[in-house]
Amino acid sequence: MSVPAIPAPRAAWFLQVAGLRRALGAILLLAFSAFLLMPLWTLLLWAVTERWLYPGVVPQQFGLKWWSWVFSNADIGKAAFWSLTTAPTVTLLSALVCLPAAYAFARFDFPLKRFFYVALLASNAFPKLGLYIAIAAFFFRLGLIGTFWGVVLVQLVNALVVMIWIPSAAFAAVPKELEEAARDAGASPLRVFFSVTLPISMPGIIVALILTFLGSLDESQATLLIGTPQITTLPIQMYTLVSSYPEPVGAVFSVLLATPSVVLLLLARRYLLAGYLAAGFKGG
Amino acid sequence: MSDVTFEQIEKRYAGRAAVADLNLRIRSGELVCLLGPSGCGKTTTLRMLAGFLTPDSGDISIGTRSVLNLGPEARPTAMVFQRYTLWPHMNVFHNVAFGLKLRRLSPAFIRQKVKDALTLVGLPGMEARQPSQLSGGQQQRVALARALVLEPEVLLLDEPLSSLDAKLRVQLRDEIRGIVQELGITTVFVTHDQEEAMAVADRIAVMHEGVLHQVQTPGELYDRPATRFVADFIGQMNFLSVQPGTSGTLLAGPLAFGVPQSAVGTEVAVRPEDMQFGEQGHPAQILRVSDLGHYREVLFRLEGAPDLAPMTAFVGKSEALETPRVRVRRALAYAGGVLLGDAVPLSAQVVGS
Amino acid sequence: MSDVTFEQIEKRYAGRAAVADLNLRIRSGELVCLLGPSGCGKTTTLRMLAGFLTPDSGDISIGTRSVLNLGPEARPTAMVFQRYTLWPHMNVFHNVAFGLKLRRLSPAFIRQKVKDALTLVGLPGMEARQPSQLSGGQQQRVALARALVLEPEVLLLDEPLSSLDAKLRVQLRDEIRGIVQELGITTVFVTHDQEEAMAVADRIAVMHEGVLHQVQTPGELYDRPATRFVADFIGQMNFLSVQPGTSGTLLAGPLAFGVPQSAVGTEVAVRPEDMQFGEQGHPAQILRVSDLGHYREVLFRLEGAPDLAPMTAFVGKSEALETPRVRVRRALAYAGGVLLGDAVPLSAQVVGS
Amino acid sequence: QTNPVTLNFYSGGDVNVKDLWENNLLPMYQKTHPNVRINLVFSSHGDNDQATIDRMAAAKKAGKPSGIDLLEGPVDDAGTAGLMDKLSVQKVPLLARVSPAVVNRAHSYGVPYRASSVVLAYDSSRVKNPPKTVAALLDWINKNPGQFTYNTPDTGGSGNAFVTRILMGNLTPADASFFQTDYDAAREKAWSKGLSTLKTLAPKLYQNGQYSQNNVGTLQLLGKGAIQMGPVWSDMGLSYLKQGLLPDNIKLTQIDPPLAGGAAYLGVAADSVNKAAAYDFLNWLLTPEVQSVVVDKMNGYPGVKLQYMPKDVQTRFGDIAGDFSYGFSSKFGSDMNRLWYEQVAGTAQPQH
Amino acid sequence: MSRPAPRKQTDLKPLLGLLFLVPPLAVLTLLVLLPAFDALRFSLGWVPEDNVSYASGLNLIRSSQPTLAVFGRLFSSASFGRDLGLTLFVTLTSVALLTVVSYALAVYARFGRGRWVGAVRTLYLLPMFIPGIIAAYAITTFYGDHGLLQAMLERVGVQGYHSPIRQSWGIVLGSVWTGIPFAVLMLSSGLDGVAEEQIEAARDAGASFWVILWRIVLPLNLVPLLIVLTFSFIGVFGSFTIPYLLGPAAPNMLGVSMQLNFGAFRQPQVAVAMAVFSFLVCALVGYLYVVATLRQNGRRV
Ligand SMILES: Nc1ncnc2c1ncn2[C@@H]1O[C@H](COP(=O)(O)OP(=O)(O)OP(=O)(O)O)[C@@H](O)[C@H]1O
Ligand SMILES: Nc1ncnc2c1ncn2[C@@H]1O[C@H](COP(=O)(O)OP(=O)(O)OP(=O)(O)O)[C@@H](O)[C@H]1O
Ligand SMILES: [Mg+2]
Ligand SMILES: [Mg+2]
Repeated sequence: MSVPAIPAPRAAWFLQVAGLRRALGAILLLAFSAFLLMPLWTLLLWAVTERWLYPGVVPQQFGLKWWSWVFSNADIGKAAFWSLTTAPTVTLLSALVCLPAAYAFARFDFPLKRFFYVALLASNAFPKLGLYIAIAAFFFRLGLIGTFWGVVLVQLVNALVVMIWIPSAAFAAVPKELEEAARDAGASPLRVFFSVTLPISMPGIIVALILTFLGSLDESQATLLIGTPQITTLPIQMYTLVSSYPEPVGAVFSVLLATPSVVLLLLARRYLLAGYLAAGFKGG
Repeated sequence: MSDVTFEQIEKRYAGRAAVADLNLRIRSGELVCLLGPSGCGKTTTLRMLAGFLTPDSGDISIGTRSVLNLGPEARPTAMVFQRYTLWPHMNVFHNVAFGLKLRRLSPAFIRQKVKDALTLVGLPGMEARQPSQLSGGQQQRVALARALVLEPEVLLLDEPLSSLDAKLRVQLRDEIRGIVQELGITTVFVTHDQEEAMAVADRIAVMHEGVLHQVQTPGELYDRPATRFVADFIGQMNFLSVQPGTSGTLLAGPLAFGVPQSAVGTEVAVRPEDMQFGEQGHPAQILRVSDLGHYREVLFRLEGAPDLAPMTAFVGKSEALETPRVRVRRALAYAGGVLLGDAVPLSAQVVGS
Repeated sequence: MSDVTFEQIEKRYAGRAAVADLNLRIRSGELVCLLGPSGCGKTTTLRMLAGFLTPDSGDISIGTRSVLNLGPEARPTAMVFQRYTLWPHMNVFHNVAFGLKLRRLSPAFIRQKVKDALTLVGLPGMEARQPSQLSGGQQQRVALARALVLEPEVLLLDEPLSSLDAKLRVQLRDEIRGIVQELGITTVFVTHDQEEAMAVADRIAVMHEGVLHQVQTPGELYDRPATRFVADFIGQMNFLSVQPGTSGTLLAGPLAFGVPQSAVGTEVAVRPEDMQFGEQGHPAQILRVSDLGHYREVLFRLEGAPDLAPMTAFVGKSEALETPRVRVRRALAYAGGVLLGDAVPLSAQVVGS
Repeated sequence: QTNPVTLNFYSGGDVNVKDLWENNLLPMYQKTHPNVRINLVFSSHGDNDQATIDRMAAAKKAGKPSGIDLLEGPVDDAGTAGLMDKLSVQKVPLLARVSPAVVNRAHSYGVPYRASSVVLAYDSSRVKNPPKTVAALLDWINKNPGQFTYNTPDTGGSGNAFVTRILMGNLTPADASFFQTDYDAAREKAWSKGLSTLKTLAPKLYQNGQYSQNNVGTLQLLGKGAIQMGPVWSDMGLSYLKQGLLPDNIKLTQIDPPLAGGAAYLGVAADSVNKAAAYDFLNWLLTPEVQSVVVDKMNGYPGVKLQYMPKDVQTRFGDIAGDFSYGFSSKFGSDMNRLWYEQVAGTAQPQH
Repeated sequence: MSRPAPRKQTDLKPLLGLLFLVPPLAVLTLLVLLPAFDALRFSLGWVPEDNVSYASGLNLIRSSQPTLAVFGRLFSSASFGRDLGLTLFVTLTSVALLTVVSYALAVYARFGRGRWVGAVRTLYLLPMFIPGIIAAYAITTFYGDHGLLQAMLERVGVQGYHSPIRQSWGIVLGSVWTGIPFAVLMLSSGLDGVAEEQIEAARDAGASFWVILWRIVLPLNLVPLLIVLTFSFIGVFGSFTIPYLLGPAAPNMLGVSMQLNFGAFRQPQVAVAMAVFSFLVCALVGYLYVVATLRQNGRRV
């Protein structure tokens, strides 16, 4: 038996090729970076602009006039207050509600487990507006419209999937041996959970907390229906500003609103990259 | 005092027995190895003793009392695992001190105990290290310290060395044996490595498919394996399929053996070192010689016996192989998988004619 | 024809040399094992030969031409890996046929070639199986078939057996050796298991921390390790720290050795089987005897030599240990980590007085 | 003085309305009426108007107080639902200074404390003779393709007024008043001509048919010079000019018949327990000093007739304040939005 | 000798598991199931009189038996057809583009070498941390009419830029921009599971980059890909902020159209019927995901 031993050296594996391909890669990379970054760059420019008329590639006149304008005119304080109270509350409450269930999904066998797991997905597929309208009527009867807890509760809906799936995968990834070693050393099951399971699965839980927090910070549709006018959060304020004032105001506000998030990004980067997100979604 | 007794223990998974009718008594202070191929039920047995699994039937006792109704935290056992041995979010000190702290001992006492335990396993002063800063062998030592610091009556080790390098494995197994003997702790050591088992165990319990085949000292286990499985699993073994000869003898080609009784399907088993090359015996054809260091492994065929599979012999480095003639020094006979008794090598001429 | 030559190969990671100044010539059709502890640079060497890594300096050639400028797909090499050997989404046939299909051969021809290759590795008719339906050993066989079907000039095996059970490992290594010898393929086999290396290799290349220490046949490697590292790594070895005696002799307690020359820090190395128990020699105190099957491992001290660490001897099962007196049969001397030469055991009385 | 009272005041609108209350009117009122505290609950763009009415309705049904005393917004709708107090000159004396037509439009459920209308803003450097009639406007748009647009009628009154004006162009005066106050879906057939006018207009608009997204959107396009003409709220246009957000060459003008405008009404909830204080507050709003502030800060029209305002105010509004017409009733308005989306914007547009 | 009977361990775990599930199930029931059921009933002609937002709608269809009249009206309306068309167009293009771009990025982040890889790995996370409204606003200022991009193009002499903003492609642009982090994270972690050995074995056999991508990497990474496809589909299909701020005045995506019908048109029944319809479409796609994970779990055993 003899093969015409033709090695098939056509193209080589990734980037290990001629400069041409490398250049192509660099161009694609640049294009992608521009696609992502240029809008944000434009926004930053607008935020420090006093006058920018059309054909200019840079503003004709820089200035921070709009910053003081925004601080003195817009209701930032109130909106920031509500955002920074609702978002952490939603995050913590959803953790309280969901983490035990996440643990149950990871460690226990019980009837209809899979069904419940998938039911959570289904909850995500119903268009939110449809739910909010119905929820609004329901909250109305309970006197929750325009209240802090009304807003918190309605935002809880969005947290369910993330807060159960991702921590559940994180719990499941804790080796049983580590828990057993603690039992062996004399710890009660509850003690084992708090001393061993929880700390080890913390990175995954942090990812879930961050996503929930960001989701809540970004939420506007539900808050608009349930919360306003008493509870206006930052995104709602943003809608107002964008639709009522010239560009720089929206830009200034955007920068204000995005800064904490981006700081969060830099802090949480390594957890996000560690694959907990995907583990959660694949766990089904 | 800390004897461990398994009585008619049975554990089934989805109808299949992972451990079936296990009766085993481990004496106080003894080191017993559970040995067997993957999936034979070693871990299951160990975990039932530790309290992580509940047997379907039977009883387990430590000392004189049954421990079946106790949770793992209440049993006087401590376990060292194969993988994931340390808690990655605690440093060495906190790993070792964890169980002590649960017992609300004074901090000074805990510090002293941890220090002693780390010294015992050869890691003095490593308290502040994170598990990730330790090598695999050091991690297993800390895990050992963590188990020992609670002064358990019974120490359980589930393949504690299998993720380590060969050299390190040898070193650590000797250390473990030393420590355990010094402290006089009853120890159950699970392994699938027979060399490891032979090196550390007072007695070895060989399991196969959930069934305990034999419990013996390493030497006796090697010399008189009670079942064909044990004979095959422990060390190397040549199995010769034999034909009944005249007057109660068995014939394997030119070789003849005398057995007390015989049955259909009887086999004769010969250890490679019992195949003796020399001036006398049957001419052999040497197929391959591997130099394994302090001895050589010789693959050979007996001349005039085309039906016999090639056999293995261990030959010292000084012995000559120029005149390849083979004599069997010692053999055993198995029937139905069970030891029948010695198969006495007979001079072929005597019988064959 | 398919000689493999490494010339002054060097590969650095973050400034640290993973492989340093490697010169190695593998003859056509030869099976060479790369042996060494974890992290010594075995895989790095192999991957440079396969083309997955580019050396920082030096040259690699197969036959007469340098392959440095060729990608892995253009080199006449084929590799079998330790883990993840098969593509899980393809059945056995498609795994083996993958490389052939890339060469646009006729389907009938491919079918035939795959069939032949599977027969060669002892898995005829397994084409339709999924990898998940195969045992670990079968998977490695398929991986071998996948490598062989492309008729490489050089076969590269990176710890192909280390994830398998002990028994299976022995069986498969013998098969691999057989197949490779039959096909006459130049083979580089990476392992950290010295027994495995000794059993399969024509020659063994021992590496340590990126440096090639010795390339030799298994027997010679065991008998005359060129460096202290090799002596320690291959088999077991007793190192005796010695004092210079009169007239060029070296003294280790009651033992005396004659050496050609000596230097500060010279050590004498004795294999355990060269420690002979018998009627003659120095009285010894036996610390522990482990029955390891076809031989026993004896840990002992020489009497009247408190400075000498305990030593190990291998003793046959038939030899008696009642009168524990020890004689050294053969020894080597090392200085500065390198072999000085034979250390001839002298009668202590002759020298000591 | 009597016991201190708190008036819960629910309001909504653009941010300039909010500024007016928070920075000007309320502090001013508080200075002279220390015993009355006004608690302003503001929702931008009136997004919550419906929710507020729902809330009052539910409270009424449950027999509990809604906690709302004053409402600025759809007092008419709320009044029809029996949720508002009907006002009169007896309760609020200065109501006498307001044009009766304006009061009647809200069926006397609110005080029109300010008003504004939609006007046409244009770039005077490029448009020398701005159109004076609807027909002239349509003609101008067709002759200057891409230079005009209006915002979608649901996102702001200025676009809404333009659409309303075109639809109204084909109604009899009797019809027009019916459409302003009542509802009968069957009569919407009368709109079809207007809708088709708007539809044929679409390709001549900015970017071959792009609508701006709210009142400010049109102003921004004007400011950038992207269009030359568009409907804007008079008050917003004036304040943009004042702040320099629009170049000076942008001028405002009104056409004939005028684009819709309207007054902002403020009424008293039927179940309010502080009606006396509420009436007093409404009356205060109609005093000339307050009305001057409204005119000044909002660039809005006064709620009271111009004749009751100072002379300078009268001259300032000379050009555009002549008149404004009224939009459709809220139900007709909803249907107008829908039909506009279905028949005007929703139709196939040239895509690039 | 009497042996103590082994403790009959009534295993508490199933019970405990169900107990732990109660809080999220309660939330699910109160805030999803009941409202959804309410909405469904309303769309079938049952008008709850105590729900003012429902009962005050115009042109309500009231019926004592369930009726599909609302859906009939919905499906026969011309604007719904256009809206649905746009929604499908935007969703399918966005998902396709998103997948291609994300796959390229994930492959680069996994197999690329050099100092840019780290930068890219942070970069693609960025949109996750930018609230949707701001993203839409930023995209408008750059890509919009007379925005920075147009100015830059004109500077280098390129005329005739037509902004995608306020066109259907604007929604696609925004959806891709905001969808990238999730998609790349998901695909990346799938690619991380592809062992180096499996790729090297293929290179060794002579496979080129594209062959490896198509025959090895893609099939090994199928489940994450399906997850990205389904979740992106559901996300874009029901989105509101992006199409509202970046899309054309009409037609609208269903999410926006729902809002319009509920608010500006006072047609709550139509809005709710749209919601039910969207749910059915998304549930169908979600079913794919469930099947995919089931299959994967099947293979894992
Ligand atoms: N949780 C479980 N569910 C079902 N079967 C199980 C479970 N745990 C173990 N088994 C089965 O029980 C048998 C014994 O398993 P056990 O883990 O005790 O083997 P082992 O001897 O420790 O093997 P290894 O050397 O591989 O660790 C095996 O056949 C295994 O498949
Ligand atoms: N990609 C890499 N980056 C940095 N260092 C590396 C890399 N790959 C290998 N090394 C280092 O190079 C040295 C040699 O590694 P190599 O993988 O060749 O060892 P090995 O002999 O195959 O070990 P093992 O038996 O554990 O497989 C090690 O110290 C290793 O840490
Ligand atoms: Mg096990
Ligand atoms: Mg390696």
